[in-house]
Amino acid sequence: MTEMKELSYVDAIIEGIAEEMVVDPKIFHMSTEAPRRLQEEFGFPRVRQTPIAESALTGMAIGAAAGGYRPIVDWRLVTFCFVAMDQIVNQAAKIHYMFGGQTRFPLVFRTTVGGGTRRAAQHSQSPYSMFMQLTGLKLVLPSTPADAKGLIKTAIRDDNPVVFFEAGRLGGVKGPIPNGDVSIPFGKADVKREGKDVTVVALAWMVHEALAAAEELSKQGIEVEVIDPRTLVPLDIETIRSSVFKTGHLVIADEAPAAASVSADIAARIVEDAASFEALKAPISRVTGLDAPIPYSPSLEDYVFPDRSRIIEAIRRIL
Amino acid sequence: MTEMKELSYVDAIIEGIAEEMVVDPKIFHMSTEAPRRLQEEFGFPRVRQTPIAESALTGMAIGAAAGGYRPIVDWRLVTFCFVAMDQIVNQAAKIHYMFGGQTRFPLVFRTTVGGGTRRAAQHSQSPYSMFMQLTGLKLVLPSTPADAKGLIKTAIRDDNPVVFFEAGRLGGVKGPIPNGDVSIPFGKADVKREGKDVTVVALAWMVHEALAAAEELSKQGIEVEVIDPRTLVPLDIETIRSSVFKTGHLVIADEAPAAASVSADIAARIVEDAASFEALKAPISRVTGLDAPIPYSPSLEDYVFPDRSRIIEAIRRIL
Amino acid sequence: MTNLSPERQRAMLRRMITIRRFEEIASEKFRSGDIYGVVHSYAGEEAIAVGVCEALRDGDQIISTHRGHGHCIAKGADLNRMMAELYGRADGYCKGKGGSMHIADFSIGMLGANGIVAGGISIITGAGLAAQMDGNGAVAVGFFGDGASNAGPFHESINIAAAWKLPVIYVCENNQWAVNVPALESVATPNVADRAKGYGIPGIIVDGNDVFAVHNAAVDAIARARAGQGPTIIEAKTYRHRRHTERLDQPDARPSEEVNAWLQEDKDPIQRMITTLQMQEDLLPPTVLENLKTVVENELAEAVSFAEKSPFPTKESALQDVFAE
Amino acid sequence: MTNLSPERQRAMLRRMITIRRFEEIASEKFRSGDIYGVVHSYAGEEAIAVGVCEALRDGDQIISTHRGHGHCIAKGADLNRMMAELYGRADGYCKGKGGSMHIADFSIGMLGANGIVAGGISIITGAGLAAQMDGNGAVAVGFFGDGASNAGPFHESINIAAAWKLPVIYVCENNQWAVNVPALESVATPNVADRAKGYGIPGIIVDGNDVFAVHNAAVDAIARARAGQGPTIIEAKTYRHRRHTERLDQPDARPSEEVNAWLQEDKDPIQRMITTLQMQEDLLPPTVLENLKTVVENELAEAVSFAEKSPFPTKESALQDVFAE
Ligand SMILES: Cc1ncc(C[n+]2csc(CCOP(=O)(O)OP(=O)(O)O)c2C)c(N)n1
Ligand SMILES: Cc1ncc(C[n+]2csc(CCOP(=O)(O)OP(=O)(O)O)c2C)c(N)n1
Ligand SMILES: [Mg+2]
Ligand SMILES: [Mg+2]
Repeated sequence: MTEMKELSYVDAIIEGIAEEMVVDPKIFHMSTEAPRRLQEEFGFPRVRQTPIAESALTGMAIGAAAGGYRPIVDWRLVTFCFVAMDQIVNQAAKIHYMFGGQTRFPLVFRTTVGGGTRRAAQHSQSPYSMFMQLTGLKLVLPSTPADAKGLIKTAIRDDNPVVFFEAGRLGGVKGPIPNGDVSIPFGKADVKREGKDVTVVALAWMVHEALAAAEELSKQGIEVEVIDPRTLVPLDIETIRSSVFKTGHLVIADEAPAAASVSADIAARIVEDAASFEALKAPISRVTGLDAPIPYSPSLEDYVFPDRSRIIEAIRRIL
Repeated sequence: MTEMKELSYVDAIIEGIAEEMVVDPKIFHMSTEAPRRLQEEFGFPRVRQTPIAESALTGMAIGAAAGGYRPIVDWRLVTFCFVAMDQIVNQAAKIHYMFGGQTRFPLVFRTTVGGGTRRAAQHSQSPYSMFMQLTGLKLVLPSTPADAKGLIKTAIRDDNPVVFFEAGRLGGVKGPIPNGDVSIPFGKADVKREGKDVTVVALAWMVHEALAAAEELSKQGIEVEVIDPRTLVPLDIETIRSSVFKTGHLVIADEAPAAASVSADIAARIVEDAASFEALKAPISRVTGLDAPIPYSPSLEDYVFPDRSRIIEAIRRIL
Repeated sequence: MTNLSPERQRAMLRRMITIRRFEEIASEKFRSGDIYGVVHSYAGEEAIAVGVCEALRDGDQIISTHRGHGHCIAKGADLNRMMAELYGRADGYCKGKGGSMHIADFSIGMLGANGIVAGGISIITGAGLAAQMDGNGAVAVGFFGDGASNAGPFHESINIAAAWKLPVIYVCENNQWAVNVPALESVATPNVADRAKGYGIPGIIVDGNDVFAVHNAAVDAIARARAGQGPTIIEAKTYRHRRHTERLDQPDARPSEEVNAWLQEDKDPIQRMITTLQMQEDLLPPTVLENLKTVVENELAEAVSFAEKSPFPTKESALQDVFAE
Repeated sequence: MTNLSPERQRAMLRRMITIRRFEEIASEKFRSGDIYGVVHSYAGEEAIAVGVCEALRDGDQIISTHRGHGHCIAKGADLNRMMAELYGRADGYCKGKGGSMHIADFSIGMLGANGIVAGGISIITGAGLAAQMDGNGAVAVGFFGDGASNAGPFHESINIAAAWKLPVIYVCENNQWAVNVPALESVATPNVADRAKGYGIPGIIVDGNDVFAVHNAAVDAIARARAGQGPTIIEAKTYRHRRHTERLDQPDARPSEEVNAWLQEDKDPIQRMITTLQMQEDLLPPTVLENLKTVVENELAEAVSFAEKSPFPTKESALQDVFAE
């Protein structure tokens, strides 16, 4: 067994990018603020600081991809990508299909999601579910440094537009990074903890809250299985379904609001399938952000976002 | 009983707007192409043709609303609103909340959704589900001329930003319009047909497909209840739930893709509630657009969109 | 006015006639129900696409708008596959998935039509960035309308191109209307080219119905771009011969005297080119012109027949090409 | 340089000092953990907000950016409610929902700070449209940074304002950096005001650290707007005294010599104003200045104490104000 090093979530992503950039000279990185390590290691023109024009950057990435490059655009906070939404919805997501698959658009859009930073409504969003409606984008949402590094490498190597959502709250969280080429395939959920009593599907920061809840409940004899889908498109519903066959109980934990969300989607897919519908012994329960924009004040923000205690409540409610 | 007149879906909306504009001089209408009737009846400056700058128009509506006006902006096809997405997501949806409810922003954004017009991927979208993630917007999606007229009046009178989705395929479809002030409250689903065997929740154009399916199945002794939510925010889940108590079977029909959609949301809300979960005698079934951008060729487009026959199949599958 | 060889001049004329006739056939087939959805005719604006594209070389790239047929043809796209795409057939450029608003041929550097006004401007700017990074002197040309010049992406893209000295030529086809809104009501200045001042780059106004004027302006701008001196805005003043789209139920707000004036021979870009060529001895004898028209007619007849014979795509193919494998 | 009365000059100075001290306290309270999230300091740019707002009258409106405290104070916002908002308390302007990036006071025509670069430009343009429709001569002022001038909404809004002759003044606070990107690398021309040429409107460059220069430019632009002659871009050259935000973990790429030069008395807008006033006999005797500083100090101490005493909002209030009833 080789020794594993530790990296923070953000550093793991940057390391993944750096490794790929060394191998493939066609990769370049653009954003309104350049990551320091990449800037030092690769410099201009492969690492570019740009005007504040996310729409243009997004479109430029598409044009450069058509020309044989593999651009990475960091939108920074996800809230800034909405100025680029037309390029995302109408160009990036559809361009391969619309033109009959003529050419490839290997693109990675990086962006930070999530709240907990007291930065109020605009700067605390988790709108990945919105992107799921846009057939044509692959969507990644890792919860650990190792997953983040493995998935960014896969994202860069993928020949399609990939939106790589990074959980802001996890940026500084450290974890072990396996050695070697650690790329992780898309569409494979990870069972972060095995359990037989209830399945908790959790995303990003909520994976850690779910694990904490599982730890707590384990003391009381309840064994929680925690599943992290890791990619929302493709979504590994089979792993979730298998778990539901075993536990008969499903909780879905996501800090985004409930309406028309990935949590709704997972619930729907479980109850659309005759076998997993039959396997359910109790209602499905969702633990999500409450129905409000994210407020600034700590007393408010902490109330709006779900956490381990709400996961525990939800589990208790359905067991 | 007074005699009812007939109007097309689009004309009903315009009539609703015109009636409100007569009453309230603060209402004005902006779009890159002005509706002819409004232009003739009210003219400049209350009906404005604008440069192609949907982002600016959307923001300008917010600023004018803060100044006591009640702007209506017609984005035209929903695909054009993505260039304005920042103003929708980060400004319109959050501005009342973010500033602690200091002032009101009575705004209506009109926009046309749906396919079936052979205009390919960009011009055939139904992304209302994406807007459901944006707490702070009311969302309307009528299926008949009478509902359209009644709901546009309510939208204009509402003191919040409302996105009024108009089903492109229904634009020319005629229907009776009640006399008098026909405003219809938000958050009240309409049971378009009563039935005892299966509940079909259908949206916009799919309401008519569902009614056709119900007609067909009725001949075979299957009585379908067709429910049209009419507004997605607020969503009248109670009416749907009551119907499920009665029928024990739920089909949701929407031409938008299934992932993270309103159809998923309705399914999730039904199975989250213990009573409606218990009432379900079979898996929920969703009848949605297939997982592809919308293609141009009739042979392809007709395959991607659901229709009455797929609704019938879905009902048969779960009965 | 031009120092192009007679052959090239005739080739340009032929392409312009091809575009015009292609559009006439597309209109006809739209009305007959063989072409679906929406068709935006480029008739009247042929000199721009042809004048610009004649100045390009292999490896250069262009991007188009909703009014895209002319740009495709000028860049050398295959008429059969274009027509088959309009017919929604399996042998079309996009296998029937795109239709009129989404034809592209990446193999010849035509990065696509676009249903979103100003949607292509940043994409072609990215193609220019790629060209700059490749360092092989290739350029990128973005076509767009007067209406598009009021949209945010125009500004963001041209500002970056100017700041980064990207080899991009922004060609505004100012046909003076955006659907039913006159450019003079929408563009704050009389000319879209005036915008160039705000970016410190050249803004050139040309008679967009004079193919040689367009070509000359393009040659200069392209030379500048290839030399690393950055972008240029070329504004070509023109007019569309037809209503905004071929849909007859959409009103056309343009005054009929204005429309009629632009339909006259002295304004029509093709007639003007023919007159110019005919003024030069032996450049375009009547038989040559007739012959050229016949060749075009045959090619287009062949394209229609190709399209008609091509099968509709299988319905299952709707689920293919969502992702590249 | 100015014909403002001594009282008004002193009032302007007082507001500038209030802004500076407010920002110093905000920085301190951010570091002590009483203020959360993010704080963007306006220190060094006070002359712009104060110079412009002094030229406004009741009923005029302004909109701000992420760097919004100075605009609030200059427009006359209540310091207690501002500080309470930064403290996340129930008596804050936004009941604790907004924080530093989202303070507004609609009752005084301050339409809000904004976390999105260029996010407010179209909103203030709409306020200008409302003013034009009201026909009462009111104007609207949009503040934004050099960085924001590269974003699409800048272009769309100013183009419409120019085409429609809206009474809007676009004030670019060019502090020469957007986070760590120098304006000279991002803006294609040396001056943001050069952009005005592309819209056929005046583009005025002023020394943004000279409050009277700013005020004079504002007076002219506002008069033009009130007279129905349309918008103006005013570019005020300035510099921020502090890093982009008060977060210390974010690097500051600005050369320290450059920063230091701008911190000197001869560059500092407040020192410069004091010097100017002191050069005029009896306008600012030392005791008056001291007194003025004491008043400001007391007001701000009161604001801090108001904020400290205000309760945190009840958690349930998080679900209020989502919709207006
Ligand atoms: C963002 C966006 N808004 C609106 C439309 C609808 N639309 C299609 S073409 C057009 C007019 C475009 O005018 P212009 O750019 O001058 O091009 P032209 O049609 O004159 O060639 C409009 C408004 C669109 N396609 N995209
Ligand atoms: C659309 C968008 N992109 C990126 C950001 C992140 N951001 C916040 S402030 C800022 C720099 C703004 O520069 P400038 O407009 O010059 O204002 P300054 O901070 O210098 O006052 C950036 C990039 C944002 N808030 N919004
Ligand atoms: Mg035009
Ligand atoms: Mg700046």
